[in-house]
This record gives sequence, structure tokens and C-alpha cells, in this order.
Amino acid sequence: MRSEFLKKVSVLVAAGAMAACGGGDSGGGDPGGDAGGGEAPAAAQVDPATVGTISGTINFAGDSPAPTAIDMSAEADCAAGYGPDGPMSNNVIAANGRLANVFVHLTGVSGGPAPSGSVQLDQENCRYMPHVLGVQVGQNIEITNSDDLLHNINASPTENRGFNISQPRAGITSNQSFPLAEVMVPVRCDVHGWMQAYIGVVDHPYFGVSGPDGSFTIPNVPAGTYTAEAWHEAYGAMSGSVTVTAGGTATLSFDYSSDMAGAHVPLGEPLVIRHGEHGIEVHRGAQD
Amino acid sequence: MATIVAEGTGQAILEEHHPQTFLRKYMFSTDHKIIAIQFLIYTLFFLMIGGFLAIMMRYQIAWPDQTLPGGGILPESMVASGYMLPEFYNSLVTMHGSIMVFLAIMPMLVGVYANYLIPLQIGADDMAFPRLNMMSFWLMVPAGLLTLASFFVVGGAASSGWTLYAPLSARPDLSGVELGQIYWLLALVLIGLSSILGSVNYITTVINMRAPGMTWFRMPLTVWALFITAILGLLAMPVLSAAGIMLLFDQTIGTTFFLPEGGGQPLLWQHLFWFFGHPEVYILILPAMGFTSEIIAAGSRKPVFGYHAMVWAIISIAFLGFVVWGHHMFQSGMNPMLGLSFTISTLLIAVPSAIKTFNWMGTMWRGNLHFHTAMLFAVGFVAMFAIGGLSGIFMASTPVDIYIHDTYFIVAHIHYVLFGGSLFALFGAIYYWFPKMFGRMMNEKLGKVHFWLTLIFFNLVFFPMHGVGMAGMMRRIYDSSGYAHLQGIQDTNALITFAALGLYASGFLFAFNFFWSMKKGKKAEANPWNATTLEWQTPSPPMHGNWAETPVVYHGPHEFSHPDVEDKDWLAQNERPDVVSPAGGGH
Amino acid sequence: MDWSLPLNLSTQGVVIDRLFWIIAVLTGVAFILVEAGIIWFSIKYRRRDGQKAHYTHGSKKAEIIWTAVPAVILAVLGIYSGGVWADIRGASALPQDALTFNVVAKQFEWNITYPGSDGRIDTADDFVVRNQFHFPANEPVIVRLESEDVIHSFFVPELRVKQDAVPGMTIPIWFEATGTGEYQIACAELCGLGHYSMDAQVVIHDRADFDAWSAGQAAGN
Amino acid sequence: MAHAAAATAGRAHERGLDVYTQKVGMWIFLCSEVMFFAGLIGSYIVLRFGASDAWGEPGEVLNVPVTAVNTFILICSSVTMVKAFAAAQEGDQKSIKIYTLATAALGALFLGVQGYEYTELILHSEWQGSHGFTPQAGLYGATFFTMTGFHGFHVFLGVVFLSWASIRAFRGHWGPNNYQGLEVLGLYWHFVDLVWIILFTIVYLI
Amino acid sequence: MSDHAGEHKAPNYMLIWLYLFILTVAEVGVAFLPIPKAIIVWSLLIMAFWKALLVAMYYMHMKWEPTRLRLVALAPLPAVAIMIIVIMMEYV
Repeated sequence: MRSEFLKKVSVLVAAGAMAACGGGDSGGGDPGGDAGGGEAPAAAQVDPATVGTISGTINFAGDSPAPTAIDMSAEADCAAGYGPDGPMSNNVIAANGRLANVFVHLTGVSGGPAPSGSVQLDQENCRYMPHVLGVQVGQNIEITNSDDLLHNINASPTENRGFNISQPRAGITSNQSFPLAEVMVPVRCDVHGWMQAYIGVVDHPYFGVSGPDGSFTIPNVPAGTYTAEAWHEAYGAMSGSVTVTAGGTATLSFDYSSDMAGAHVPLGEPLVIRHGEHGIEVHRGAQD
Repeated sequence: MATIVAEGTGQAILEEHHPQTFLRKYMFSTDHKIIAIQFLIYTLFFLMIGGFLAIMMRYQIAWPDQTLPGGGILPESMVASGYMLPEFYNSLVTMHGSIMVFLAIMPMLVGVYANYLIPLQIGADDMAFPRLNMMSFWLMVPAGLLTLASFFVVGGAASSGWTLYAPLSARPDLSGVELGQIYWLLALVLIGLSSILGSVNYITTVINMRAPGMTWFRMPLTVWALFITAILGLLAMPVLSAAGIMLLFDQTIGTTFFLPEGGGQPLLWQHLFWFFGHPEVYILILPAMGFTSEIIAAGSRKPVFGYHAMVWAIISIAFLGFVVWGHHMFQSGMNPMLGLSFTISTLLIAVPSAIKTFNWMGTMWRGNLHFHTAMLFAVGFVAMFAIGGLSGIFMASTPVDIYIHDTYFIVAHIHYVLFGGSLFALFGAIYYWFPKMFGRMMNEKLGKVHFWLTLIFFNLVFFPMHGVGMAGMMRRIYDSSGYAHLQGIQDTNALITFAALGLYASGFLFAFNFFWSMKKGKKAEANPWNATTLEWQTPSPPMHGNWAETPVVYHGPHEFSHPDVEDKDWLAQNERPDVVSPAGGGH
Repeated sequence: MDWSLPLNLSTQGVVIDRLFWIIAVLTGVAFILVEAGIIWFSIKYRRRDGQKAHYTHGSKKAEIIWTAVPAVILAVLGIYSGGVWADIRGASALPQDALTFNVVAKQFEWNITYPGSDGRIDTADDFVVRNQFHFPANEPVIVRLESEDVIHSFFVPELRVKQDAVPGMTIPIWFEATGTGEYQIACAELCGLGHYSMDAQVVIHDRADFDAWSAGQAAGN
Repeated sequence: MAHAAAATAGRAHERGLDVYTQKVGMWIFLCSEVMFFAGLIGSYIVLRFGASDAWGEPGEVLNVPVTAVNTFILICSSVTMVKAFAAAQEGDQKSIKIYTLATAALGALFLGVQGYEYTELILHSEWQGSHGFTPQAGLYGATFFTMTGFHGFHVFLGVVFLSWASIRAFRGHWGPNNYQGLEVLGLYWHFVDLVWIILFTIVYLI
Repeated sequence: MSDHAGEHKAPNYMLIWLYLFILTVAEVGVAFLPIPKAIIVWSLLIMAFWKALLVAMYYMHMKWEPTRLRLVALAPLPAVAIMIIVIMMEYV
């Protein structure tokens, strides 16, 4: 990775430009913002006559993996926030034939500028909340520490420039953004080895993350036929096709199964960067 | 090299007596005195910056649960929600050390005083290679700018400690710092080059350009110290440059010299760094010892006690300085057998330091002590350096080092040597040679207040650190409140921080005195201290070319209170022995 | 203000502390002599009208004395230190067949591998516990230090133990605790932004308690 | 002490090294260069001992015949350099011009061959199953390119100064009263040659 | 330096060049001989040292320089030796 020095410098320049453009107005509008980060923020101007909604579920066949306990015995402060069952991992949640924490996004489309609202990433009782989140290129990610102890946030993308920052006490927030599309960016805390999150960075607002019931919604999608891609950290990626009609709700579901555990989980697939009329355009290599 | 070759003969030096533009005279001057003053302003600026970083650090250590006052003006990558971030603290630790060592103390000792004093004290009209000399200053300027800029790039300034231990320093993914580290390594290469060019110049000048009669053992101890220092720099700096370049490659182009995942060796970095680093420690103290000898002799109105012993002590420190570096690495995983030999050599190197201390006391013994500010600082140096030297014995003993290594005991030790030692001597040197540099005296009253405040606050800051270290407080930690064994010393940490504020504030008293005296100070005579060495036998400040006529030397350097001299208590090195003929001086 | 060495709980700590205090006394005496001398000279020989300094270039005898005395003291100290060092870190100092733990440092955690019920490391019943180091008192134990990423340093003040953990190397150290209780491992080598909070629990048990704890952990896994 | 006096325009001096100042300066500078290359070569030795399996046999990757020729080129440039100096002392203007120019040209040729060697290694060689022997190719590649690269950089600087010296030669600058510059430059050039002799042996042949 | 020029006859630079050439050829030859590696290494080191010495003594005129300058030139070598030997002891 370190050998790609020049590339990283160019990314850095892009990051600087991005910060200069987007840094000014964070904290502004979009009150309906998605604290969970699970849904795409509404695009600024949407003509309801031309858009529809994608709604779907992530199905899960086979035996649901048992929730895993986290050993927080050496971290009394972390463990204190949990009930009698003790701390459980929120990484892989599969129950009742549904799979949560699947990142779904359309491919081959590009959207408008990043919304002004921030996406929240919280650290609560030594877990990331949410565990999987989506964000638009250049959109602000507001990272908050709700625990009164040190967390560091170590993002290790392959295409973007990574960051490794810390939040030593409760109430500290930091703002970060990614200038390039990348699915997914892994995030970890080195102080608490179990803490992991994944951020899907795409250059359009058409993405969603499945909730505990396995459902996701992508609103305000212009009518048309799209390829959608789903990503899960343990069960891999898959794609499907969906046609959206104006004013309608299209359904899209993905079928995961327990025997897909250990499938190839793509992280930060190579991107094609080109200079288009709207500045830098980024496409996943596979779509080009 | 072009410069060396292009230098031609000394003709060039003489040609520069012609009138010059402002730019040629004050910016791109080749006059060693102007270059020294440029270095002085430069280093005072970085001394102030380095001190400020320390103050921010101390605030965090003393009150880790408080927000940093005024922290709001700093970017979110340094101070978030009012709290200093650990990565910024690490940058402060790193850059405080780096700036103080490489941009403040070392260039102040060598860049300022080797430049200013070597030609004047040996009776030369300038350096051997004046243009190389100018280059060595102008290489420091981009180095300083890179250093300052590194705080404001993405990821912040270097944060792996001034020792830059690999792999942390070579792995941006682990430290969070990429550009800052690269900037600092580039600055380090520039500093290395500047230092090497300087050393070539100083050594050549001392070897080949001494005035007639200035034999080796008639050289003032300052020149001896600066000469040996230049040799240390010449031989140690390139190793750091080589290692720094390898580290830079590890970080940027993907080599693995110091990265174990590619077969490299983290300990190799430490060996190379400390092979440079320990001679560097002596680069930082030998000149200070030279100034002190000089000032104490003049202040006591006595020849330096044991001049030859002093010279041989300097030389043996320099030799031993190359074989003790392993004592920084006793707990590093180095072959324990090496630990044993490094212990012995380290304890041996304490002997010449002891010799020097006793000789300074011997110089004061039965003297006629004039306590002007410079003398106060010089005596303060001896008192403080003694503490620093003695606390070093704890570390030299390998078993004790197991416990105190990487604790505040080490921090206390290094500051007793570098602040109580080098910086005290430097303050003394500034007060002592200021009249020669600027033709005006510094204010003595303010100077004395500055001395006493510095002495008191300095000891309040650094003496308790021995205690903090004994209690087991690790170096470079951002918040000690999470450790049961450190609960008892938090009030000490707060005391240290208060004293550090006082220490920093008293620095401004000095800065005021310095700049005020430059303009408004009392006019200085050629020889305000009635001193014997050559620089005092030419006007203050000296003219371009230094001498109306080349001085001829007849005595050793510190002929004070000679019994056969009736009307005064000093005999300049170039005074004809008409009245008396002290037998060659020096014996 | 608590300016003293913390409680010592290890056999080698006894020797280290003794050496520390020997040096403290030696340097203390030297400190008092030097500082008192400086102050005394400063007062006694301060400038007075009509006083002329004593003209001398030094004394060979004095030089020899103050070269030889420190040299002898330091040489003795060096030899004594060397002996203690060899007992602690020498090639043959590592106790045979002592209970062995693997301690793997990473940013910013200590992962301790326990030997499990058979008392031997590198066997199938080993188990790993994060940030908790339990070991029995009153017997020598060996810690094999490794690091996954950068240099860390294993420091337990009460045990007077400190050793860097270097990536790419396995460094064995040993110690023997003389009492029980709960303490902390601290990281003593700057290892990144979480350096200050890279602590771990140290719990020193009686042998019986340790075995019980170990069995409980093994069962839990 | 005639030369010492010459160095500072007639001023009297205490005895120094009995050598004119520029030469003293260059030798002292070379001392620091020795330490610089010692840092690099020392690291190479230590790293190689630590991981000897990562190194190839002589000729396995590196092209020994081409480099041997290159070594020969550098040795030839040393002899032309010293000839230029001798010519300057004798005032043989024609030889001064020929030899300074030849030295610069041989230095440039050395760099050209090194450039060819690098290109071949990076683009057309195989090392440990992967294509291209680059600075990233383990410690072998890293040490090889660092050491030879820094030597090449020194050669490059030498060529720059030699070109400047040749220009001066064509202006008739050098002569029996003005040969110090050539001698000092020669010292640098021979030092670079000397370093190459060491590097060629320990990097290519051992 | 004119005084020095008078002190010694200019050496036969071409002869030194021939020496260096022959030694280089010998080095390349030895490197590929089917004999134990240790012998190759030591003979190569000796030849390299010999060549370096020839360059230093004749081309860099060390042979005719005053002893004081020779001492200056040799000054860094102990430091080099100490550095390499001590770091090598990590592997003993």
C-alpha cells in the first residue's frame, strides 16, 4: 500500500479540496437526517413525478449464527452498559430468516452533490453504532464518542486516504469525509480490538442498509432499470436488477444463506477515476 | 563542492570589503559574524516555539480532564471539542524534542557560537569557506519552514518521538501521520547537510587558519570544545542522514529496511539513530562546557584550573562518545551481552565530566569572583550540569535502568543536561558575548532577575520529575490518571506545570532584555569584561575582516591575575611579553 | 506527593532497589559536595576590593585524585551492575522449566497466551485472554514478548520489569513475584495515539488460586 | 608553508596540516562521506546477515558483465581525472581540455550504463517469482537501489562539476598556478570511484 | 603545492590503471569460481581493499601527503569499524 505514494498524494489533494468545499456548512439542514445512517438522505431537489422507491428485504436461509459475546472483562467501563447477558456483538445479526447490516447500493449511476447533513457514527459502550453505514462522496461523517474513555477511529480504505484519529473522552466529535467512492471502508478501534464498522462510500444517494428485520428502503430513485449490489461482511456480495417506475415502489430482495459464510467479501474494489465535465468522476472498475 | 572549488584563494574574502547592498550585507552575507547573528535570531525563534509546545504539553499532563484554554482556535485534528487529542499530544512531544535539539540548541551552540567565536578567538579574518558558511544557514531556513508547516498538513506533525523509532515512524497506517513525518525527515536531511557543511568549515578553519603563535594548546577552551564538536557532527550526522533517508524510503516508496514484515530490522534503526544520537548529546554539551570554562575564568579572574586536563577531557569525551550509544537501548531487546560493555563505557565517560566539574570548581577556588549575569549562568551551569551528570549514573547502571528507563527520571536527566546544562551556558554566552556581537551591553539588573527566576523555576520544573520518575510515570503519556501507581503524583505534575509557566514567562524577560539592549543598551567597550582572549582585543562589534592587523599570540588563553602584572589583573593573548614572560602559558 | 519507588513485589526488584539506593547515596554525597562547594566558593571568594585572585594553572595532584576516585567508584559500580544484570538478563539467567506465558502486544492491547491445564505453552490447550495477565506468585515465570505492529514496552512497576516488545523478535524475560494483588501493565514505549491507555490488569495469585482461575478460563472457552 | 599562506592571501599562520585550505576542506568533507556510505553499507551488511536467504547469488539477478564494464569505465575516468591534474601542473593546456572533458564524458557514460541497468532490472528481470527487480523487491532490492542510487547521485554531482571544470579548461583557466580546483575535484571523483570499487565487490560479487 | 610536485616524481598513473583493471577482472573471475563461499568472500574483500588502497594512495596522492593529512583521512575508520562490529554483535 505504501508503495502507492503518488496516488495517495493525489487523493490527499482531492481530500483537501473536498474539505474546503464541504466543511463550511456542517450541522445545517436535513433535520430528517438518518441517525442510523441506514437510509439515504433525500436529494435536494426531487420531482416526485419522476421518482420511485426501492423497498426490499434481505432474506437469510439456513441456521442463524448464534450472537457472539464480547469479552469486555478487562474493560469495566465498557461492560457496565450491558444487561445481564453481557455485551454482545452487533456485527452479524441474522434472525427469523432475515439478515441485518447488509449495505445495498445501486451501481452505474451518479448523483448530485453531497447533501449538507451529516451521517452519524457513534461509539457507545465500546461498539460502533451503527455497525454498517452508507455515505455519499464528500458527505460529512460526524463521529461521536459516547463513552468516557479513549477510542480511536482507524479507517483503512484502499482508494481514499485513511485516517487514524482518537477521541479520548465522552462528548468529543470529529468530522471526516471521503472524496472517492469505495465499498466498503473498514473502520476499527485499536484500543478495543472487537470494535469494527464499515462505511459504504458511493457517489449518489441511492443506497440503504438493512435493519434488524432485514428490510431496507431507497427513496427518490429516478425511474429506470438499475443494477443493485448488496454487501455483507461475512456472507459476501451479490447483485440484482430492479426497475423503478415513477411514483411506484419497486421491490428487491437478496437471498443470503448460512453456507455463504466465508465468501469473498470485497473491500475497496479498484476504481476508475476520470476527469469528466463535473470534475472527477469515479466508477468501480467492474462497472466501467 | 562547487563552493570549495570555486573558492579560489583567500582573495575572495578581502574583496568583500567593498560597499554592499542590504541583501548582500544582512541576508546573503558571507561574513561569519552576520551569519552567526542570523543563526541567533533563528534559534531564539525556535526556542520560543519549542518552549510553547512544552507548555501545551505540561497543561495536558497536569489537568488531563480539562479543556485546553484557547484550544478552540486550533483545528479539530489537534483539539476536538476543546480537549487536546492524544495524537496532537504525541506531535507536541515529538516536535518539542526535535525542534529543541535540531533547530534551537544545536544551531545555537554551533551555528551561532562556532561561527562567531572560532575566527575571532583564533585570530582569523573569517571562516575558511565563507560561501559554504552562508549555505549552511540557508539550508536551515527551508528545514525550519518544513518543520513549522508539518503541523498544518493532513495528519499533523510527526508523532513518533524525536527518536523516530521504526516501525511507528515508518507506518502511517499505524501512527496516523504521513506527510508530517515526511516533512520532518526531509528537514532532518537538510539539517544534516547544513551541519556537515558547517563542520567542514569549522574544522578546516581551526586547523589551518590560526593566527601566528596560536598553538593548539594556546587555543581557548571554547575553540577546543567547538572544534571537537564539529568533528563529532562531521562523523555522526551523515549516519543519521543515511538512516533518515532509509526511513523515508520505507515510508514513501515501500522498502522495508526497518519493517520486520519485509525482513527489515527495527533495532537497526535504533542502532543507527543512537550511533548518531549519543555523539549528538555531546555536540549539545561540549560547546556549553567551553563557554562555561571561558566565562568562569574571566569571572573568577583566574586562569582555567587544569587547562590541559580540560582539553583531554573534551577529547576523551568525544572518543568515548562513539562507543556508548547502546546505553539508550538496554531495554530495547538488544543482545544483553552488549549491555554489559556499554555499561562500562558509559560509566567511564562520566569520569571526564567529573574532571571538568572539579576543574571549574578549582577555577573558582581562591578567585576574585565577579558575579555579572554571564558568570551567574556559568556557575549555574556547573551546579545544574552536576545534577544532570549524577542522575545519569542511575541509567548507566543496567539493572536500575530496567526500572527508570522510559520514565520521567530520564526526562529529568535530559533536561538537567540540555536545559540546566546547554541552555544555561547559552544564556551565559549570550550575556557574555552580546557586547561583542552588538556593541551594546545587556541590562545587568534584568539579567540577574532573569537568572534567578530561571534557576528557581527550572529546578521547580525538573527536580520533581526525578520523583515522578521514581514513582514510575512513563514518558510521553498523555494522561496518567488511568494508572493506580501514578495517583500520588498528580499534584506534583500540577506543580511542575505552574513552574513551567513561570520558566517560560521568564524567557520573555530575557527576550525583552535582548531586543531592547540591541537598540538601547549601554555602549560597550572593546573589552567590557577585561578578558584575555583575542575576540576582546578588537572593537565591539568587530569590523569586516575582524582585525586591523593580524594578531600575534604570546600566551595561553586565560592569563588572569598574573603576579608579575602590576596595573591590571589580566594579560591579553596578544599582548607582548614586555612586562613579563609567563612561560608559554598553559602550564 | 509520592516521590518514592513504588511497592516492590519481585525478587529482582530487591536487588534493583538496593542498587538504586546505593547509587542514590553515592550521587547524593557527590551532589552535596559539589553544590556545597559551589555555594561556599561563591560566597567566600566573591569580589572584594583589593583582593587579587590566586594565580595558578592547576595541580597535577588534584587532577590525579579527582580522576582516580570517580574512576574507581564508577568501575566498582560498573562491575557490580554487570553482575546483577547478568543475573537478570544474562543468557543463562532464564530459569529452566518455569511457567511460560506469551505476551503479544499490539496497538493498543496486550494479548496473553496462557499455558492452560498442562502448564506448557505452545500446546493445544493454550488460551488467550485480552488485557488480563494472571500468574502465580512465589515461583519464577517467563514471559515471551512479541509485538504485532510497532515497538511497545512491557512495564510492571511493582515487579521492576521493563522490556520492549519488538515486532519480528521474541524476547523472553523472567521474574518472580513475592506477593499477590492486582496491578497494571503499562506500555512504556511511545506506540501511537493510544499509548497512554495501553494498560492491562495484572493479577498475581497464589498458585492454587491461579490454577483455579486458569481452569475456569479454559472451561469458559 | 607556502601553500598555507597562499590560501589566505599572505597572512601569516600557525602551522596547520601543511596543505592548502581547500584540500583540507575536501578531505574533511570526504570523512563525512565515508560515514554516510558506512551507514548505508553497514545497514546492508547487517540486514544481509539477518536475512541471508533474501539475497541472490552473484549474477542471478544483477548483470555482472555489464557492471564490470561500468566499473572499468569509472576506473578509466579516474585515470583521466588524474591525468588532467598532472597536465594542469605541467601547463599542458591541450591535455587539460582533453582529459577534463574525457572524465566528464566517462562519468556520464557510467550513469548511462547504470540507467540501462536499472531499466533492465525493473522492467525485464525476474526475482523470486515476481516480475521486475525493484526497490520494493525485499531487502535485496531496497539495499541495492539505495546504495547504487546514492553512488549514482554522487557521480551525477561529479559530472556536473566536471562539466563546469571542462568549461573552465576551454577558457584556459587551469594551469601550473591554478590547479587546486582540479585537484580538489579530483579527490572527490576518486573517492566516488573508490566507493564504487567497494560497492561493486560487496553488492554484485559477494 | 609546487613544492610537493618537486618532492616526488609523478607516479605512473597508467600502471596503476592497469593494476586496477587486472584486479577487477580477477574479482569477477573469482566470484564465479566453484570454491567455498568464505574463500571467495575474503579474497574479494582483500582485492577490493587493495584496489581502494591503490586509488587512495596514488590517485588521491595519499602516498605523498604529510602524515597529519593522512591521519585526518583515516579518522573516520575507527568509527566505521565500531559501528559495524557492534551492530553485527546482535547476531552473535
